[in-house]
Amino acid sequence: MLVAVVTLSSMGAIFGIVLGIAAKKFAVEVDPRVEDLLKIMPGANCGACGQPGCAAFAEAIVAGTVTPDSCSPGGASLYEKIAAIMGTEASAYEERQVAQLLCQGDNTHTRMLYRYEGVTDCHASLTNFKGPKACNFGCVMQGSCSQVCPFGAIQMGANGLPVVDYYRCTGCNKCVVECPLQLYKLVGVSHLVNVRCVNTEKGKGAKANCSTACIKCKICEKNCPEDAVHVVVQGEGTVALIDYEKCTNCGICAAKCPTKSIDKIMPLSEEVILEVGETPTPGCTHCGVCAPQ
Amino acid sequence: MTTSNDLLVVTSSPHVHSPDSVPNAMRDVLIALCPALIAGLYFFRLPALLVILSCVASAYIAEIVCLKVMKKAPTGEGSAIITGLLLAFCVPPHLPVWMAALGSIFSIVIAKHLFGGLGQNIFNPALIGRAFLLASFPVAMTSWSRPLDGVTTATPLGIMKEATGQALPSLGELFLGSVSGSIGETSAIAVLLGGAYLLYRGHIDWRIPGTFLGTVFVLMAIAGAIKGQGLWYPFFHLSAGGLFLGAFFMATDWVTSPVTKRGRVLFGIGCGLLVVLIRLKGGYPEGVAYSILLMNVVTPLIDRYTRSRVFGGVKSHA
Amino acid sequence: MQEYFIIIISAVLINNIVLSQFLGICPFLGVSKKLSASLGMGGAVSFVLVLAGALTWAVQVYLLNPFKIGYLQTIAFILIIAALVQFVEMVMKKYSPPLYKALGIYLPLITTNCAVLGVAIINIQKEYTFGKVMVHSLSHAAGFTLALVLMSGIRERMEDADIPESMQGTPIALVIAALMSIAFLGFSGLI
Amino acid sequence: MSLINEFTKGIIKENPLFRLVLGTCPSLAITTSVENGLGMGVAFTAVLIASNIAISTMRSIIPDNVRIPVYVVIIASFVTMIDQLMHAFTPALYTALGIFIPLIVVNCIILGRAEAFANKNPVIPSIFDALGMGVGFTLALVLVSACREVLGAGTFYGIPVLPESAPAILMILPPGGFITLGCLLGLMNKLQKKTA
Amino acid sequence: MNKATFKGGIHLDGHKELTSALPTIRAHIPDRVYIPLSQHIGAPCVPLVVVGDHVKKGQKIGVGKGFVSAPIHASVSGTVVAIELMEHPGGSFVPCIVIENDRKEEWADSVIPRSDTANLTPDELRAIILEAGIVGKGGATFPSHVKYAPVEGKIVDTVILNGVECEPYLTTDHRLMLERSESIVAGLGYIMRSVGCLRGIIAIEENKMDAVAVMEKAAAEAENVTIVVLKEKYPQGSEKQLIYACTGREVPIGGLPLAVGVIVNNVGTATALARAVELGIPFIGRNVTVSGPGVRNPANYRVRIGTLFSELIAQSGGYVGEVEKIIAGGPMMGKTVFTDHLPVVKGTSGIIIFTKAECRSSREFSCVRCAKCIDVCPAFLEPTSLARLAKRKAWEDAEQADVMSCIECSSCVYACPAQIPLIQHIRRAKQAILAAKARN
Repeated sequence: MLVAVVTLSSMGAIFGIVLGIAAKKFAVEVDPRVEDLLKIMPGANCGACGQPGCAAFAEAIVAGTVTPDSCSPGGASLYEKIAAIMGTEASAYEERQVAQLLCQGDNTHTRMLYRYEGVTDCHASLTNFKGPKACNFGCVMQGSCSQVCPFGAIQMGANGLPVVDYYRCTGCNKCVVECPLQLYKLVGVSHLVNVRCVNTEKGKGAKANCSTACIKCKICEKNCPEDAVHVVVQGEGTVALIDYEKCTNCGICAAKCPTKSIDKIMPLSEEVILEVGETPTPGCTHCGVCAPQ
Repeated sequence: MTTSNDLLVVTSSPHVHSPDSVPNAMRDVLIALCPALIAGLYFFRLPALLVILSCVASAYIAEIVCLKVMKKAPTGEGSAIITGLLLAFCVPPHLPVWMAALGSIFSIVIAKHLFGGLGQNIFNPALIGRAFLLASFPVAMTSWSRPLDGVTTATPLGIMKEATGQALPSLGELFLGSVSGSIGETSAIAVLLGGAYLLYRGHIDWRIPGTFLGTVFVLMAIAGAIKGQGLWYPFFHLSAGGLFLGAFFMATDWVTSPVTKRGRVLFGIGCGLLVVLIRLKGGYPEGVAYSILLMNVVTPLIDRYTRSRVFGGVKSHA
Repeated sequence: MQEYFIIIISAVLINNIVLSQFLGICPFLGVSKKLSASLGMGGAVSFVLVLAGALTWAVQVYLLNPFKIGYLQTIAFILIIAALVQFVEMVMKKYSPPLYKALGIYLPLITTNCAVLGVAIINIQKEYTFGKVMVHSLSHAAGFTLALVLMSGIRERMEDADIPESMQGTPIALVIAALMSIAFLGFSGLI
Repeated sequence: MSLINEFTKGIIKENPLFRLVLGTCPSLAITTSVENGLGMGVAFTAVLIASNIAISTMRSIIPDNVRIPVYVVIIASFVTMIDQLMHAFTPALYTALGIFIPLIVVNCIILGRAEAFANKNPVIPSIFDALGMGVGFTLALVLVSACREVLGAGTFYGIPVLPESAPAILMILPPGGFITLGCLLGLMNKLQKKTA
Repeated sequence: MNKATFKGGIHLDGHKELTSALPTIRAHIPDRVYIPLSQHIGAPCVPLVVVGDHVKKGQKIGVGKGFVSAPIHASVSGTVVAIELMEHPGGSFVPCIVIENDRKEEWADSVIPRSDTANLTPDELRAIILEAGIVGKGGATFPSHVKYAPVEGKIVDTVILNGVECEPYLTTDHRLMLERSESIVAGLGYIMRSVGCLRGIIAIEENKMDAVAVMEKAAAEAENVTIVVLKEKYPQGSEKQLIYACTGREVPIGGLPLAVGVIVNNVGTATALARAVELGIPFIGRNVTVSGPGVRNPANYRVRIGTLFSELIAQSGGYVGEVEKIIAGGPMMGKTVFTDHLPVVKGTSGIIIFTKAECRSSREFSCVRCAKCIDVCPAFLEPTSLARLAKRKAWEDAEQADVMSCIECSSCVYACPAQIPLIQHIRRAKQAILAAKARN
């Protein structure tokens, strides 16, 4: 008995001393906050924050090179947790953003030039006469956005266009970066009225190729009670654009738009509205915009 | 201008294609297996027929069920039939039919479809099926019978390994296939005919069977010389057991063998070495199946380290 | 000489520590996704394994046996291994940060890697001499590294494979291990 | 309410083998028969409960920076006891499980529970946690070994259930362990997706 | 006889018998020509004319900015009626100068025949070549004067004229060698003189032995010019593979032929060059094969640049059967276009019409690792691995695996039994890598 106790405790003592010395000798400083941060990260490694991954994001927060609110998937709740670890006050968190496709020209609206056969990749498709559609500004419908979406929020719809599930979209920006025609824009969920066409051609040309193109008729401009929508110069032409600072979501422009290129939508579906208040839904930041007034 | 549709087709080049296709290649493999099939049926009669039918049918059904369960479009290229047939070729003719079916299902489900189906498996499915059966039912899988009359007897390699005192069959018998053994492997000439057809059609690379058989021949010749046996010894090892079948039909499996030419040479040599090792030193009289499976394990690494240099690049790239 | 040879063949091929003894499965499944990482892990485990083999043998022969406290084996061995791993971790963190970063979370796992403790116990069970202990530990380490490297080669190829969703990750890795293990059955009876 | 919760989470939601994929080594090695699986599970559960109790009681006095070595020593002590007990009372099982009894020490589940639960919770919840995890692991072991024993030996807990020629010996060989666990894990994933 | 060649490549069904025996005929001169401002690699031209201007045949109507560019010329005399965006056979939309033909065929003042050709210095030759808007006729349309410009530290010792024409259906170069052999040899002489090298090689594939005989006769007089007969194999005409076959030299990865002291030109370029030097006529016409199962009377035409595809097809008797694809160029590397309302440009070597029967179903299997793509790849790449990486968007890994060395010959896709569009995946990877480089 005694032997056992002595043996074990002396072994323990020896190892303890050796390790103690080693710990001093080989000490490497690591900020414990990095590890704490890493534990609360969503772990999607989506890169929305601009860092190579969640671990890098955590390091960058501690280093102070990024702001803690850069993580779109984590949203406001993560921001508060980060702030708690970093010891900073949580400031007003920005409104939740979702990606919106700025084209409604599906294969029932837009004239096609040819039948495309080959890999389903928008960049590849574009090398052939800027895609199979007569409109050179619109979506080429090969679904590169859907392939890069880490949250499965973009699915290819029946009429060829990708459909964003605003409920799942976290605003991570991947589709915005991927789309070769820059057809995605992150829109705050409170902005219900959007111009969903980027065709800058003259009205006649645009109309000939697509029945839901912006034809620069300026009817929206004339009817807007807030002077919030204008046909502005963009690239080599013009296109309608809404000033969200002034827009009140009245939807008059969308109702008057002859080609329905301005669209008034509810970003989050009815079911979501009903669920708010009971159980929080993923992605819901309780911004309240969707809830009935 | 009249077109088949309102619009012309725009695609990427090229606009002409070789007549080769996966289904065609599979059909050619089936044709190449026919001589061995006929030989097997001739020597082992009804039991062989039952085993073959059971293997092929269960492989085919398993394939269809797998595709259905995984919600994939039916491929219809017939690789499952080949897997079933090859498995039947390397089991004893008197194997209980349900065992044959089980092996076949194991091949298709575990070795092929769990890995994603056609073209993505790491191991040769038929050989996995055989190894599974051998490990699971060692008695049934090593009960051999003489061709035509069905009397129980050991295989030529078994006789040699266990030194049971039975007379070894002559080289001529081995060549024709009138010896005991698995259904499709006894007749060297039939298998060689099929192999020659595949080589002629360009579906297999000579490097794998060439180096495989060459390695076995050379090492067995040396071993024979040490043992004081004559030149018949390497020839005996070449034509006994499933060496030809393995070398021409299983080691050359596109999916599970290396894609580079140098890699194929290494693969063949590796297979040959392992066969010799297992036959001379190992616990089994026959080692073709295991040697190929072991080289299947190494194939990804071989591919990785035998990449050829790029045109205009420095000599060695690895 | 022959005896050593038998130990080597047996440990590396026939009774491969991972594929037939089921020791060290966690790192085998965890660190086999990339070839480079698997080489590093194999190296780290080998290092600890051999060192631990030597130390535990010494403790057993010079400490536990003379005092007849063999029942303390488990405690003593795990202590030695834990201390050793921590020591290696500290050294690595200091002198090879990239390696530390790559193996990071798996280094503590070596402590609870049953391969290390398992081999140490087998060493004693088989009553090997010091020379044999070293050869035995080394060949098991080699067997572990071999299995890990082969596995990672295969898993790199599986990266593009269209594996059924519920089989992705660990399940398919286990199936690959099963098929590798079937292939390794071919070595049985060798020696 | 919460104690039951601590207990049940280990069985399904956080099943150590099927959900967390911990403790794979023994669940592959000794699951050749239901008896072995059960024995291992019971031994494992005993160690887990004991160590959880010990660590939970001592959690305030263990210095944080040496906690892991301390855990290891505590666990190792209990393992040694179990080892001795089994050696004395169930010699057949002891031989069958062999090296994997001392290897309970390095089972990640026990250390994991110590670190993740016992270290932070009072004794009673820790017992339930350990019980839940232990039962969950035992059930998992029994499930794996049942599959392997029935398919590989044709028996269930030693009772023949299949005709004599039927069992596929491979299933009780090493590859059978990998295949069974792999397929069961895949199945669990599928079931979980369906329920989720 | 063991003929020189390269490693890899494929054997194709040539289908050249459709047009190879038919003498080249003059295409009808159209009422309107459409001359794209971009007909070469490099920055597009800016127009020198405005709508309403009268232009003469051979008059320079557009000039390039920057060094790598070539001017364009009016191919008929007449009035500029529009400058508008139009489909280009290269698969894009390019502004075109539309000229209404006045049928007077008046030559511009700048077109003057030269008599003192023997005394021209390399610099003078290059100036003539630049003025004439000569670009490579093989399809890449690289401005020739740029190719011949001396580069510090590089000595050109060999000029290879490419008469291989390994693409199926196309026979323009074959006919050219039979009909214009003297002009080719003369052109080769000017090229050699402008780069100051001594060795000239005319490379011809073994399926054109009649052309070999004619060229050998024509070149008998010329010093240091040899005819090399090459094995019939695709892509024998690809620059790097051709150099290897003729000289045994390998152009390094990412390098130009200049790196191994070689310049390669199409035989057609040599004739255009000879015309420019001797007659002062700029690049306003070229030979085009109109062939394929979808056209009634396949033929070779001498065509003015800017003639619409539809007019050539009409002259060939129109379409036959269900037309599915119109290919600008050969069927291996040519691009499909979606209309026949687009002009012949300097790089258009052929117009191939395919009907439904020639277009196989695009049923794609998963890769079965048969390695046929690897066996045929003349750049010794692993197309299947590259495509896999591209599918996964692992651009950096793809770059590591030398995806940029792909010459896009499409041999791999031709050989692939699983019908995987490998080349499209590879192109996508190259595109992404270049885009990433441009960003940094």
